[in-house]
Amino acid sequence: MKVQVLYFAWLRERIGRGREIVETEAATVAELVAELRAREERYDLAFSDMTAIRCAVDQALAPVETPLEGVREVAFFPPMTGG
Amino acid sequence: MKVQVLYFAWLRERIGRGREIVETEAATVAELVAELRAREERYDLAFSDMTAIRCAVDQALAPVETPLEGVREVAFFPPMTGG
Amino acid sequence: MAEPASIRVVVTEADFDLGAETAHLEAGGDTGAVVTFTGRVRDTGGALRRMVIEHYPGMTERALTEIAEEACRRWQLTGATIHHRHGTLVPGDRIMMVATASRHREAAFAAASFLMDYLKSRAPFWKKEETEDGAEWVAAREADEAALDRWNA
Amino acid sequence: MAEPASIRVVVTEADFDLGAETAHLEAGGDTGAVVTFTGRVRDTGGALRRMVIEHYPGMTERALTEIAEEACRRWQLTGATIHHRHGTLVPGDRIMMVATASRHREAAFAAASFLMDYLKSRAPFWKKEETEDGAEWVAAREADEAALDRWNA
Repeated sequence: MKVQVLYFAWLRERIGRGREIVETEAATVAELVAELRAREERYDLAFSDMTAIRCAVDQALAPVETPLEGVREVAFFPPMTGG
Repeated sequence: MKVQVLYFAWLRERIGRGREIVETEAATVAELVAELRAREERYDLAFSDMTAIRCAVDQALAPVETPLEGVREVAFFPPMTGG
Repeated sequence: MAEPASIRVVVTEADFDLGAETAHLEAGGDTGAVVTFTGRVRDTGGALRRMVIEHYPGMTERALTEIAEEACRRWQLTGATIHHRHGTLVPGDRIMMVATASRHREAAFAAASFLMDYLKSRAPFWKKEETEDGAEWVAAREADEAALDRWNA
Repeated sequence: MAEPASIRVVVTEADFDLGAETAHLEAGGDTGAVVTFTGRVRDTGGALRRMVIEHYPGMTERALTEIAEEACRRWQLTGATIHHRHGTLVPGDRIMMVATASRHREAAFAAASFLMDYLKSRAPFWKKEETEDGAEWVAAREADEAALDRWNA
């Protein structure tokens, strides 16, 4: 399946792009992260400390255990600093 | 001694004036209240429930036990309702 | 050392401009957070015709200044403003405002809440409400007096 | 029954007018209290050149609306407004505001504080600070995450 993947803040800078379409068979967000890390070193480095990364599934905060079935958009970013 | 006495809100309305100069030998605010109450019925009625009345001595909230010596201004009023 | 907080107290019949008051408070370079409170005459089911606010000239300004100074002692504020109207108001009119400025939001929120609690029970203002049935002095809420306790725990 | 609270969420590069936003919230007849919070870029000793705010279009509006709706469920509000800027700002610029309206001050204060706490840690904004020494993403404060606990006691 095809999933739109978005990166924000320093994660976007380290990976070098803000969004991409990923073709994946991952069952969960965590498996998607593992696939991305296996792909290229910049992904591996960007995702090396998952405690510093938050995740949104279809624009709502979600844990990495979230199933990918039927999901259109997954986003990764550091803890938020608005306000 | 002469003390300026002020009344506010319903206390002012019941007494029928907002301020007056009072010639008194009262030692405390409480004694001043007793003198006023003895003077006329409208004062007696206005001061009949002292739990509903607050007092300021020289423009600062003060208990009725406060001595009058050297005081220029005493004010009586109901609990405040600003804001 | 931080600059002393700028305190501004206004007691007047005139309305105020919340945006301008806030911009004034923001002017300090170290201000990251401004909290404001605005009180307004509610249109209680259309029954209220007007509200008359009486105050104690002289003591009012003194009491408000002391309350603002106390807030500046308790929190690291860059500024505090209190503007309270008196005279005759109608439903929809603004009654008063407080504004507090600080580096961070916690101090600004706490100080604004503190100013309101103290102002409600310690500043010499009295409200009288006029309806078609007559006029009545607003009674003090017990909750307002009780609200002071949390600042003296 | 009370009318439903009016919720207004704006995410834009443009500045806002605090006075106008507050006047808008005050328009309801049953509003007696309006609390606002304004956040501003601090001029940290002159070192900061600019601040760039990134956000997640789509999710941002959704997250802010949900936070405002949750506040309206927890307190009897007549209205809630959140305005957050993104893009490039300089010291002294306003970053964002929240405003809450209610009959009484307690609900307005609590709801505004709640909106800020949730917005800080749950709305997808990221700040980057640029000084002459380079650019750095602002780290989340542990205190901001901890601040959420008091709303879930």
